[in-house]
Amino acid sequence: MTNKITLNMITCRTIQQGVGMEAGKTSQKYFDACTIMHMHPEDMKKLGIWKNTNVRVTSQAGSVIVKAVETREDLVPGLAHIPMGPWANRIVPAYTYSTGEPCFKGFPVEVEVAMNERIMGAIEIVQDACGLIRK
Amino acid sequence: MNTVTLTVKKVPELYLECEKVNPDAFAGKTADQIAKLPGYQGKEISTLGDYFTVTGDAGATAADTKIVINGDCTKMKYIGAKMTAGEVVVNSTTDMYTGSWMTGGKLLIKGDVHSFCGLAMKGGEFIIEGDAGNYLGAAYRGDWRGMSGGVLRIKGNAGSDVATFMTGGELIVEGDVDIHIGTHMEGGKIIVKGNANRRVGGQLVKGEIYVFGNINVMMPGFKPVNEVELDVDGTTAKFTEYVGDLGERHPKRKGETVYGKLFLKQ
Amino acid sequence: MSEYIIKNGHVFDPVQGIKGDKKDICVKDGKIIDKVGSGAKIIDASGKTVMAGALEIHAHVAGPKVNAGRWYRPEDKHFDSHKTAGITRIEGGKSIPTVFKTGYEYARMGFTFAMEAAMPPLYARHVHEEIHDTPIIDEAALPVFGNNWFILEYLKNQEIENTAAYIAWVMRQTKGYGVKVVNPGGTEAWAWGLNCLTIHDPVPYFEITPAEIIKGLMAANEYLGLPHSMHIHQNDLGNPGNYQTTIDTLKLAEGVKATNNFGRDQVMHSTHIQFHSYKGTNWGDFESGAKEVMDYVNKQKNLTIDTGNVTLDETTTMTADGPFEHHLHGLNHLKWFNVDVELETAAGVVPFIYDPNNAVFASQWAVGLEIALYAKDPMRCFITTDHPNAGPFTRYPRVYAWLMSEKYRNERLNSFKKADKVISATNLSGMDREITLYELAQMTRAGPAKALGLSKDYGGLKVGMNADIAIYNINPDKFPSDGAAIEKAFAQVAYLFKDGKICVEEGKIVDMGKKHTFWVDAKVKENKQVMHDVREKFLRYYSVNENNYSVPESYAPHQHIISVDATQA
Amino acid sequence: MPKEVTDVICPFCGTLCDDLIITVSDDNKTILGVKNACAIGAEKFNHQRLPGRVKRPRMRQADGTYKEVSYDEAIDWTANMLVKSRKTLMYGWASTSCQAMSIGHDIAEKVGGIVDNCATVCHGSSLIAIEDVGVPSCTLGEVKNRADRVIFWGCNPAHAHPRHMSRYSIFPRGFFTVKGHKGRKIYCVDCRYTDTAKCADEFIQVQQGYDYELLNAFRTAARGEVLPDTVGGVPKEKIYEIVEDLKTARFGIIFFGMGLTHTMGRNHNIDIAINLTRDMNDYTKFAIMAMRGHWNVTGSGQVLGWQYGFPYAVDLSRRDQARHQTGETTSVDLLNRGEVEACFYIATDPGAHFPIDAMIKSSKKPTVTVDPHINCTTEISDIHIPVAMVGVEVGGCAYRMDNVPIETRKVVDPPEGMLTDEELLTKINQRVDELLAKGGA
Repeated sequence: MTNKITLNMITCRTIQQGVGMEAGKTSQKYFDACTIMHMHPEDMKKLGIWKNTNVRVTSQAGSVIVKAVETREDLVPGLAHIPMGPWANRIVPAYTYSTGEPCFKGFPVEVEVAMNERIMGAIEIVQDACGLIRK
Repeated sequence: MNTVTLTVKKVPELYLECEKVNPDAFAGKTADQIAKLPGYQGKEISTLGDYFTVTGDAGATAADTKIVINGDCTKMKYIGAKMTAGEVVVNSTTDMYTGSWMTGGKLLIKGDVHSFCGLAMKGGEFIIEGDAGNYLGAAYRGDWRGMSGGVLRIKGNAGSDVATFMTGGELIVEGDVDIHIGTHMEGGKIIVKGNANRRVGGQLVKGEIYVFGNINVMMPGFKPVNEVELDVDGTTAKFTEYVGDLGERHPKRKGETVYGKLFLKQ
Repeated sequence: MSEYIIKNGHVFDPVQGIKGDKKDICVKDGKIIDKVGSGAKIIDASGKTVMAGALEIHAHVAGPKVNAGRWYRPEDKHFDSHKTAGITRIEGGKSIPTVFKTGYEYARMGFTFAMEAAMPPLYARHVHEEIHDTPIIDEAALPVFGNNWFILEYLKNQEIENTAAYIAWVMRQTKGYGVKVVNPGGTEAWAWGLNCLTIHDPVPYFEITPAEIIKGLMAANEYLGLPHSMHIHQNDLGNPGNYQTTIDTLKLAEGVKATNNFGRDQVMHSTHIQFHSYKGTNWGDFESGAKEVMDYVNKQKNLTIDTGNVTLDETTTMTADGPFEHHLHGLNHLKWFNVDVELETAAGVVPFIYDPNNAVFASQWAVGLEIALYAKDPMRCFITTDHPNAGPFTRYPRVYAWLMSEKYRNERLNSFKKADKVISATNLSGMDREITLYELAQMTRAGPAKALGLSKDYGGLKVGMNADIAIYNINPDKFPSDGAAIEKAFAQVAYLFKDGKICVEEGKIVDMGKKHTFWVDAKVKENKQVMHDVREKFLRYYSVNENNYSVPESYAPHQHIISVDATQA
Repeated sequence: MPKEVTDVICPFCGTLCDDLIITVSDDNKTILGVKNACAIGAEKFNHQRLPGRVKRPRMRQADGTYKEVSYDEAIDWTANMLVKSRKTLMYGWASTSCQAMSIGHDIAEKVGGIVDNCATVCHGSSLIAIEDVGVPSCTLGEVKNRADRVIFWGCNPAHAHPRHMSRYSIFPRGFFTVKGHKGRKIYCVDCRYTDTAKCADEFIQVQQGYDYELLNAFRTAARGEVLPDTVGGVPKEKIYEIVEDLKTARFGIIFFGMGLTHTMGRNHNIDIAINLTRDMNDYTKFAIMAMRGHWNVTGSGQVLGWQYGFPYAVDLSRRDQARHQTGETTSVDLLNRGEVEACFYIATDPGAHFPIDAMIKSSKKPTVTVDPHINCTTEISDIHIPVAMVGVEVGGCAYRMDNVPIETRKVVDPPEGMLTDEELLTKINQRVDELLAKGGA
């Protein structure tokens, strides 16, 4: 099934992401903290998924696989959040409106179910994009 | 008026800073002398001759010097910047700072320009046939003295932050504009023939903004006060007159508060 | 270190009373000596003017608000950033030069010392980081005390000894030089959006008046016997009619005696007094009060002042007088920077354009010149621009020229758009005094050195003194008649010796010298009360720990410590 | 015998807590315990002793793997890269000491570098706004001692500055605030009901991307003018009510974060928030403060400020002048536009925090990354040079979010033979001098 929904994406700090950063970019803590997307339950329904399902998130900048989760920091329906990190930045548009600041918050993304797709590691996802992984 | 023709013979590897490409720098020089003027790419100092073939000698003064540039100038900054007189015609797209700080003369770009063009323009005529990037006719960072005179006309669309801190002169966008136009404006006139995205006239103190198309979201600090029939840049039409930004300070004249004005075509 | 002999120069040295006679100056190992060996390098100074290195007594050159003024004004150095060939770094900034340009420009003008006029103790480390990076010139900084909670509480009960002990503690923590007071009480009031405009307005909550703060700090300063006196930026700066408050404040020094071992005579230094010498009730009937103020200063011998000359430029105002900057922003609507500093002080910054076409600004220009021209004792009146408030320090040569040439200043005065209004509102027109080179040496060398308690080693050319020497391309026998020529001569020294080394030659920086940071270490009797209060305040009210407050030695690698023993006081 | 180091400064966020107590093994090599730190700060100190820490420079080889090289080789390679490149991006600096920055700037001035710090993707928008309209602010102690109205706008200290609320902004009792939290009214404006919002007395949910309009509405209401029925999803009655309450504050403060700097309008959102603060000073005392992220990003702005007069994105590529134009000399724009020939990253991880398109361009250029640990950038660089952790293994000056300078402390020794940022940059500087003397450029 190719059910797709469009959401407004923001990428923000979380304390788990902070702890993960300091534990090391290659640490499990960092991976667990940053490879998730906070979604509103209603949007999960629309998409037809349970929480903790992998999804493919696509923006004009690119595409990334993360795990859809519910959050205690409530979102309004239509708003989604991926913690800052290399996964979020696979889809953050680099355009800065000549201010130096990319579009980290408030850009449209398409979300689709990707149940069986693998989530890449922190180093892997950057090296992959940069074509540095010998296949 | 003497004409100097520059033809691009090599596209810069990075971006070439052409702060010497304007009538004032050329005035009184022969083609050979002009070819020896410096161009900059980071710490590398080359000559204009390395990147252009130069034909024709300049006039004695900027006023009687015309510059015509052919070839790809997409990676060239500062063309026509700080010009005080004379004429420049570029048959190409140009990069940042084109026509910035110009105080006189005529500048015609037959292509697009990037961001920060026409910054703090004081006088003269600047025409862009294509689109413009962001901060067209705006102030330099930190300065409260933006475009203060002259006419800046763009046939295509402009990006965000058009005419920030504008204090005078006239800026016409025949296409659409992105967010934040006329922010902190304190004088002068802006005309948008197409649509304006959000945040039109935010923190507007004084001056006039005319919009022919739609405004996505009107600033809460603007209030309609009148309906007027006006002739704007050759078009006569009915406009709704707003005053604003009501959240911003405004000067008083003879006890009367002077508001900024926004005219939206009906 | 090499020896030098500066031959045949016209020497101006108030310390020895030398008024331009031809005299050789010998230099060895950083000191001025009576004779050197035949191997000494000869500097031919014939037809030139030789003076000691100049001392800046009041400028804002290093610290948080100075730097805010720098970085929040990119437009102040856009197209004004450059590098000269040689050993110098990139220089930038018109109204607030970068640290590199600050050091170079002072040196090029013949200065060897500058006093940072306002150091918030909590930001002392920042001040010293900038001083450290400022080349060539020696520097010191004055911590601000006039709105400090400890001071307000001690002085409410006239506890002079505790006040003194606390001052001594702060100076050691911050590597400070003396006692600075800015808008006493007014800046604490500003923390609630209020102000103290006279010396009798009570400070909110603390129930003390500016007058009591000023008196107490003068007493504490003399109790410690510090090299410099209390250094005050008075209440009600910059407002029409403030000259009365100014004189009221100066009167607080009556009967107070200077006690110190540094040859200092004053007990109060009143800074940028131009801004405090206005008559009238509003900007419409604004008039110069310079005569009234200077008549009092001239007869009250235990006072020194500096001028604060308006230079008619676009500049950046900055002061610990927080409420004033807010007021100024209300007038010109330019970008307003403010920071309130917990328990201690505040600061504001606003760009300002002294437009000569504006009668008020032109009058302020005249008032500043009047102050210097009315001064009967040049050893008690020093030339400043309160850099950058009244104008950038790089304008000193022009200010000197206005003071030394009646013709030059009258040309300026008469060419004002509102000349008639300016002339009627001020006394400048018709003042024919022209400051002499000797008087200039008093106002910029010997005078400030004495007031700062540095007269033993600085501000003169006597044998044994520090070899800080400025040589100008000025022939006193053919003193330039045209002002522009005077400016040019003072803008670029022929030579500058700093600690006996040539650092500048014909305006070109040739050596970074060895910069010193001066600070005063005052020893007092052990004071349990004050140490307890310090611990208490850090525990409960400060946002940093006491142990993270002090400035380590590493911030002042070449420190020049002046020790004071007040244990017997 | 383990010993305790007290008054330790936490080198994580701009809150720069200075009351940590670290227990250190008697040989000064290992950290045994951390007191008073938040979860993130504690993790940072604990990371120091994690196994598998890289102790020597590594150079990428043709097959993509990394081989260990000597510091000298790495320094020589780096110096040659800097001297050869016509325009080099020198980005980072937010997690090192001011002393190290100074040396870096000296290098940049010689080789024609563009020095940019992490503000460029964090509070750069705030710096633009302050350049445009100034900022009325204060130190954090003022908030603790005086503030009775506190607004968190687009920031989430509960997650990003964990001890901010307890040390300064919500809970502490100060000189004039003896009631602590009870004496303060806390507002939180955000598009999410964040954990910070849960600590607030009132949560105002603004529609994502409508902060500018809402702030404009606040200013308009303050002047008693009419408003549309709702602005950014907030009813006008609420707006009037809040503005009137703010006017009655004794001392009010707005803390804002990336909810403003990263969303549509960027610097304009801060610009108008600053102007609201300025307006409030016509009625009472009001201040506003950026919740700076990296522990010493503020310090980088200060040092660049006193040396060149600009807070970030300082272009020294011409070597005879300093220039600054956010949107041109900012890292992401330089990479997007292909304006630089080489990249030197220090004390930062753009690989994790820049948009991927910018990093793809970066990965195609000669790149050196200086960082204590392996991160997303080191693994796309030609060389990774490990260094001692500043604030843990070496001291140095740092500036808190309110620009208060604090000297960070060394608590343990770095691994045997590991250089500090200062030592490394000094050696690179010397090598650059040698190459330039030989007419390298």
